[in-house]
Amino acid sequence: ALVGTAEFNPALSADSPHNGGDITFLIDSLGDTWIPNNSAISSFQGHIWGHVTDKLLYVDADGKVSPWIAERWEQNDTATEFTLHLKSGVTFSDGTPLDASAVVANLDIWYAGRKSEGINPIGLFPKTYDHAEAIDATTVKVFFKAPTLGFIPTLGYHGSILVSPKTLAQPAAQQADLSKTSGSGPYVVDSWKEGDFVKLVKRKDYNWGPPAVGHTGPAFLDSITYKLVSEPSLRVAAVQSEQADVAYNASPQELESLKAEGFTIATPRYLGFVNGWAINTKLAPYDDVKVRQALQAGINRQEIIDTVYTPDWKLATSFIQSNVPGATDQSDLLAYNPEKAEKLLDEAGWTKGADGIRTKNGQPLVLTLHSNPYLATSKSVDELIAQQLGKIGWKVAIRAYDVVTFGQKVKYGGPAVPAYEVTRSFIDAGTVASILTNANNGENWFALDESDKTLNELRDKIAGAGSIESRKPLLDELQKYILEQGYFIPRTQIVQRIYVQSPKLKGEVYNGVAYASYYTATKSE
Amino acid sequence: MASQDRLTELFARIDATGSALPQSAPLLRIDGLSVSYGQQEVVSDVGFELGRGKSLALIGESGSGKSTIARAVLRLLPTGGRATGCVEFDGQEVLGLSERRFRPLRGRAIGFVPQDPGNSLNPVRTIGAQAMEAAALIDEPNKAIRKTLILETFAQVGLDNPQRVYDSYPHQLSGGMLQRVLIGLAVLPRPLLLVADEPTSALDVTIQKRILDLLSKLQHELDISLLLITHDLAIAAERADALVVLKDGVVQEAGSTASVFSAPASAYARKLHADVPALNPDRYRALRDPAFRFLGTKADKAPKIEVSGVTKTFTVDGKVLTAVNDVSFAVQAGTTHALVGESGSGKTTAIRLLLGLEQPDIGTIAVAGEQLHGRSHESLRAVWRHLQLVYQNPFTSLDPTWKVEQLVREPLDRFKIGTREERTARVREALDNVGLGEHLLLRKPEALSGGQRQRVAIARALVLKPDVIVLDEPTSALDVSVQADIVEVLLSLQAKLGLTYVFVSHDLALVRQLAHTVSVMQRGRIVEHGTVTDIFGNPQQPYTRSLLESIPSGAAGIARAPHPQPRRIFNEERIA
Amino acid sequence: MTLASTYSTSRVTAIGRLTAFRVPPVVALSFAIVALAIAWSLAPSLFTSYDPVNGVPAQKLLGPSAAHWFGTDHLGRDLYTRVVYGTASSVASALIAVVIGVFAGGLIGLLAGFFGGWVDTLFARLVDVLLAIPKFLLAVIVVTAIGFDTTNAAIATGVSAVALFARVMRSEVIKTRQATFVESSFLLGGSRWHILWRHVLPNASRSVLPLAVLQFGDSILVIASLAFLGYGDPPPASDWGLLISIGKDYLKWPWLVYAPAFVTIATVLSVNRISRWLRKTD
Amino acid sequence: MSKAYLNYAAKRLVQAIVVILLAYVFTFVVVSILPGDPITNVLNNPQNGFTQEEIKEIIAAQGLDKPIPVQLWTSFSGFVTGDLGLSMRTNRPVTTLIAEVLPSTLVLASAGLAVALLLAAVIAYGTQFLPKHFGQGLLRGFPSLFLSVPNFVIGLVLIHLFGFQLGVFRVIEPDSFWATLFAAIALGIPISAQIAEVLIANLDHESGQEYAAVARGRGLGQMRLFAKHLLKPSSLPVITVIALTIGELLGGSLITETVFGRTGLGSLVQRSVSTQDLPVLQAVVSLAAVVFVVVNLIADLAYPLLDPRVKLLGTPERRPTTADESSVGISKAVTS
Ligand SMILES: Nc1ncnc2c1ncn2[C@@H]1O[C@H](COP(=O)(O)OP(=O)(O)OP(=O)(O)O)[C@@H](O)[C@H]1O
Ligand SMILES: Nc1ncnc2c1ncn2[C@@H]1O[C@H](COP(=O)(O)OP(=O)(O)OP(=O)(O)O)[C@@H](O)[C@H]1O
Ligand SMILES: [Mg+2]
Ligand SMILES: [Mg+2]
Repeated sequence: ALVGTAEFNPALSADSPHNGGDITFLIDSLGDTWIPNNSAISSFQGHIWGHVTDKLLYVDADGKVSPWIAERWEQNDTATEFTLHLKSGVTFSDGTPLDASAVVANLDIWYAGRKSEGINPIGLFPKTYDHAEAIDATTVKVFFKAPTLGFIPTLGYHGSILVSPKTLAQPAAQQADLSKTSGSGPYVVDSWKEGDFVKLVKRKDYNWGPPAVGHTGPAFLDSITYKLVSEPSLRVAAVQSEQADVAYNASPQELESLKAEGFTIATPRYLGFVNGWAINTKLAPYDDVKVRQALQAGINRQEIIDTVYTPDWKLATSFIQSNVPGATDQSDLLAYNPEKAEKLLDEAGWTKGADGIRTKNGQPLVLTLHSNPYLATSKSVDELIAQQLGKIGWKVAIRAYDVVTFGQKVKYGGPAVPAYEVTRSFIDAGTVASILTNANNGENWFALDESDKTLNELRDKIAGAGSIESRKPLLDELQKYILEQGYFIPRTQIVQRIYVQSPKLKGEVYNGVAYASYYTATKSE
Repeated sequence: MASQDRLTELFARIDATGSALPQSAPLLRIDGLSVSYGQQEVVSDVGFELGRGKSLALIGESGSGKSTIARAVLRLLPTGGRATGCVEFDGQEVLGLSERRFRPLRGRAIGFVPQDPGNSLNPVRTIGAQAMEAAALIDEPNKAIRKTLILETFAQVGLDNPQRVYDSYPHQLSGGMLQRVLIGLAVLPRPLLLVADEPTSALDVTIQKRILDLLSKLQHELDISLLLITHDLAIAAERADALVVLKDGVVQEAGSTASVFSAPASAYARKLHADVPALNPDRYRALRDPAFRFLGTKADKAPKIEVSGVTKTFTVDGKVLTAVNDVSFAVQAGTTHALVGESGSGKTTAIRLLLGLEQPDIGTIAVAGEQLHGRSHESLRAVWRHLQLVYQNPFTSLDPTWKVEQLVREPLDRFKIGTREERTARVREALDNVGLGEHLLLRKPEALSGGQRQRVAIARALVLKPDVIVLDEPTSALDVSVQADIVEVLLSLQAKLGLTYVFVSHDLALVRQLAHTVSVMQRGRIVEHGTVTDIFGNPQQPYTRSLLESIPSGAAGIARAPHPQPRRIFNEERIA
Repeated sequence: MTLASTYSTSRVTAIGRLTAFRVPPVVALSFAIVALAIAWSLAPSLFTSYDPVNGVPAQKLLGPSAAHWFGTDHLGRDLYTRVVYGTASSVASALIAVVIGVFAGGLIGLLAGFFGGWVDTLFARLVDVLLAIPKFLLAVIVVTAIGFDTTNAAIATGVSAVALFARVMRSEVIKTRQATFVESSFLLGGSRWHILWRHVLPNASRSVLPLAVLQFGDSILVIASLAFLGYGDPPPASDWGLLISIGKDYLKWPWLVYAPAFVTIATVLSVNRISRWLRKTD
Repeated sequence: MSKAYLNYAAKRLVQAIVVILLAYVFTFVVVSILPGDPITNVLNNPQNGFTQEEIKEIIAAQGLDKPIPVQLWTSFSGFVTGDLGLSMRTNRPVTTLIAEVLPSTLVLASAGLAVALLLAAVIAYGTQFLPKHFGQGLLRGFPSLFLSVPNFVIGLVLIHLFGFQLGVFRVIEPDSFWATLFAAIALGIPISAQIAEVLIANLDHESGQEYAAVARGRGLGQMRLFAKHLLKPSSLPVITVIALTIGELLGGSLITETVFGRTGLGSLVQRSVSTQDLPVLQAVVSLAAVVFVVVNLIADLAYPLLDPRVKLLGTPERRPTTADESSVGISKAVTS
């Protein structure tokens, strides 16, 4: 019966001019492993998972949560028990039904992984998870050891992809073979080669798209090929010469002229923190609030956008992206004011020497930056900021590490890391506060431990907030406080994903983590 | 004559007017030939004529431009070489011909026999394949017949097994065989002129004679004109009708062999004549003879060097090779003992044993009463202080990165002899002894001539004031004039300092000039030994006799001379 | 008879030496280019008035002109200035690589060749192992192991050249060791060490010199390649390889690639020419 | 000869095996100095939100906490029995990963070698026939020039020119014929320089040999002299040089594949290095060493059969040619 409905999908009817077509998406990496648990949150594989798998919930670009595989859900007052009601008739591409037991199997492996086999848990899945039960074929009940308000948004986060229980039962080496993985998404893997390409073809019987995107039947495009081209300029040039349809992560410098040539440029912002530094308050001189404030005022954010980026980038208005529900505008705290910065530094005892560099007790004023290896433009921004700070007597040293070394050497509050460059997404602003300190396995971004009373207080209040409305003013206060204290120094709102797209391709949708979905897209000849 | 017809035909093609020349005209006429490499003129205004069926020898020291002239005739000058003047072949100016028009002459009309047989055949192709190229110059379409012709020619030049030679690669044949092959290939197309550039200088004395005999024979049998290049006046006089003496690219003297050889007009030709050992066996008699008296004192005085029953074997590729076999000899202090023999007869091995550089399998060696065998390098240092060696090749025995002063001084420093000033003084003295001026002190070996280098090597051996100097063919890499200088230096030092020499050579004429006693070696054994007068005057062994017969004597030249020369004595000895 | 007579050869060699040392124009040009590169690395500020680090953001990505010979980069910095200031690091790192290769490789080769026996066998196998691993692969692995920066890339490049120098040195030493003058030095009372240091080393080194010069040019390329793959210094360093590597992201503004590439090529080519010339005159 | 040859062959074979095994151990030691590995990297990334306990547990499960010698032994015994283990980055068998990319690299490397040989032959043999001054000087300059241009610049220029400006090939289809050809050109150019240098030096050497003059004295023209006399002896040493450039081909593919976006061994190495995927690196390096050693073994064994001059000396590594020095690619030795 379900297959029957698929055939009568309006999108397939004769009046739709755009059905069919193949597109090529040029990407800079295809990530590492394809074990679903280990790769789901990779920013590259997310593109493929987004087409091959579905999620329980849908989170749109503005952070709004809506039904998908879960048609409805309920929670108890203490947010420790959740009931999910599933859409019926959904199947994985290997034929297994996507029912309650399949969801339980997924929840279990998200939480625990199979560590001895090298299948990791999903790190961001709530650690308070206790267990889940299949009440009937379409009802799942999930139990938590403690209140977990963030559970529902997490289900729409890119880590939480639903995979066939048969796939999950396979050993790691099998799961790592993408072609052996079955999801319930609108596309299935046709073929792939490690480090080269992944080709997806449309699943004709797909009929359970998220209502929020306005289409639920099979996808329009016949196939999507993700092709690895590691040079950004080559990706763009290939799209320009019509050898491909989408180039991912183009160099910002080229966007202006591409736009002029008629290409679609998408710079969706994900939900999360802006690009900026978490300051290590344990490390002199950044233990001095005046120095931190001077840093806050000494950066010309507009110039960053003008020089390194394009107007598609937005000025940071807080330390979280402005599209995150609950973000407030703190722009006046982030205004460029070199005079103020110099004054603050003078007050803090840092005096300008003959060479233009400020010193105190013979020590020069130095800021060591570790460029974020995940963000291609990071080095250029660092260089520009180095110029800006240089003018007010700050000496900036830039270190660039590869991903691995960065992971080894650069940590929040690390001994030689005064500023940790953040590029980080999240779905629910409520989780923010707890990351900042070290309570409850928090990450202790500013190395404050439990020393800042105000921050601790705000954190606890936000965690205990019963509703979104009561949480809002607390979040505003938190943003103001952190920026005033100079704990976090925003640089720009982050656009981690840049899409350059052929004008023939239309109708794609960007979700809350800025992934493009071509489920709804069409291509004209 | 078929070849003559072909040639005429050929020239008719080149130049319609050029063939009607009288037979009496010279085959090769060179006039005002100058050759330069880059800026440097190495042959200046050379001229001579070579008649049909005649032979002419170009002689001169190394670097005098002999090969350059030969190559100019063949138009095979290396890159950078440029010839001007006139080269007429069979009445036809050929220097100005285009390469395309000249090429047919090569091989067909002018054959070429190179100096070094080892390098003159392509190492990666069989002899046969290369012979076929020469055979292609004959107008013979049938390949089988061409091959038969090749094999016949190989037999004609004295190769025993022509088919085997035909199938061999060059490295599978000896130098003498290769030279025969090359001569065969050169005469195969029946050229009118054969240019032979020092065809025997890389060969052993005995083989040298055979090759020269072969060339003379072919020249007469096939009526070929021969342009022979050599630095050995005796050879030239023996084999050529006319001589051209060169120095620094300039003709010093030219004329019939008889006149040039017997009555050299130029100073240079006279010196050349005087420097050839074979022609002047008694040249150093005054310096050498006084030491003969030591030979008589055998009974009352132990010999300076005593080698007895020494045998040395090497194992090469699993085969045992006895390089020195039961060799014994003794040398009295103050005399010169010569070891002679063909290449590979074990001379070098014998003296390496004598120096302790190799250890004998059996036998004993004593120098000045001290045992040398069975000792380590370290313990031999003290012996070497009084026992020195001068190597055969002056180009490799001096460290090219050192200056002359350092080189000569090295042994003094190593043996820690004297103070700084004394060492400096001794270095000067040694250099002075060998006739090297102070202006050479700061030169490196590459800036010295071969003769100068060998003198440095001798000075270095002398500077320690050793009792015994062993000389391994110290002059074989040098030309006669330089050799004569060095020999004179050695003999006057012996007369002055009473040194004892062990002198290795394959040149019997040279040995005849300077040695007191001689051991003749063949295949590792000493076949005959005695005083120089005994050996040369009355050789007992056929081997010794064959060695002696190989010495070129300039006999032909003398035979053509109007008046016999007094220096024929040696020749008469040989005949006796 | 005058024993002191000098031969015509002395005249010949004198002329020979003159011609040998007359520098052909191409080589002279090469020397000039290398000299310029050295001058750039010693006193970059003499050759340009711009700041290599701080640019004028408003003047980004300008094409080559009289004011900016090589144009400007994405941050509005004068590219010529960046090239000039990047020379020191490019040249110094290539030097480091050569020094490591020559010294480590030379020592291994010297000992292996001179002592022979088990020392030789041991070193020979080590060198074989190093040779068996593709040079560039080895450099990539070594630079990863010791961390990404230009100095480390230079060290890695040096390490990957060790085998080559060891091998050349060894064969030269063996050749020299068999030379007559070495044995002759024994007879003249020289000890093993004396011979090793005073005879074998200087002679064997003669052919290592042109090779070292050649390796210098090669090292510039290898280090640039490593920088190209992202194993070089962080910004604002402006090593030539880094500049090309950055430039490749801006293919629309091709001078960002071609200008530093041209400087690199010109320098390496000059160095190769000089090496070739050294080999000839040796 | 035959017995000596077998002796020599046996010695070379044993030596080759020893070198391969040593190369494996050597790489393991170097690679285990590398900081971190893909697993710890993922775990350490704060964004992934793992707790210390979880991290420890996972690492122990992978055996990464064992001492290096133990790990070496495990991996070495695997290597000897042909089991290369699992890639830590992709969790897939290393053999599968290599098998996937090997064909592409083999195609590129052989095409690169073919281009190199062709170019080298044209340049080197061209010097024999062009007029002395102008043409020859130009041709003789090529190898130096080729050796001075960074491989990746050649690649960038080719892509820019032929991929985009002229549209000869599609950049996103790097395995197509034309794209492969241009990649092979980028890879082959520096290698052609090395081979051409050796060829030119050999040709100069051989044509300066007495036998060449003698053959000319026999009336041979330039063409015949070249074809019959110079070609073979000057080309034979190239066998040794080609064998030595195998390493360069593999090393060069690292850059060429990156520039042209090909998926092959080189790009596999790139990805594995950047995540420090030890088993894959280990396997690729060992594979490269095996290929290098085997190819050189074949060259060494074939050489004496092809060149009649060669006498087998006691020490097997003394090659008849100047292989020692030419491994730089520069024919230094060949000229000496
Ligand atoms: N290719 C060359 N380029 C430059 N100079 C050369 C060349 N060949 C020979 N010469 C020089 O030309 C001069 C004459 O050389 P040539 O070979 O003709 O002498 P030769 O009399 O044959 O000497 P030898 O007896 O040593 O063979 C020498 O000074 C030599 O150095
Ligand atoms: N180190 C060695 N190993 C093996 N064989 C050797 C060695 N030294 C000499 N021979 C062999 O011993 C024999 C005698 O050689 P030796 O050098 O003593 O002859 P020679 O009379 O000095 O010859 P020449 O006149 O050519 O110098 C030769 O057959 C030679 O090949
Ligand atoms: Mg000559
Ligand atoms: Mg000898």
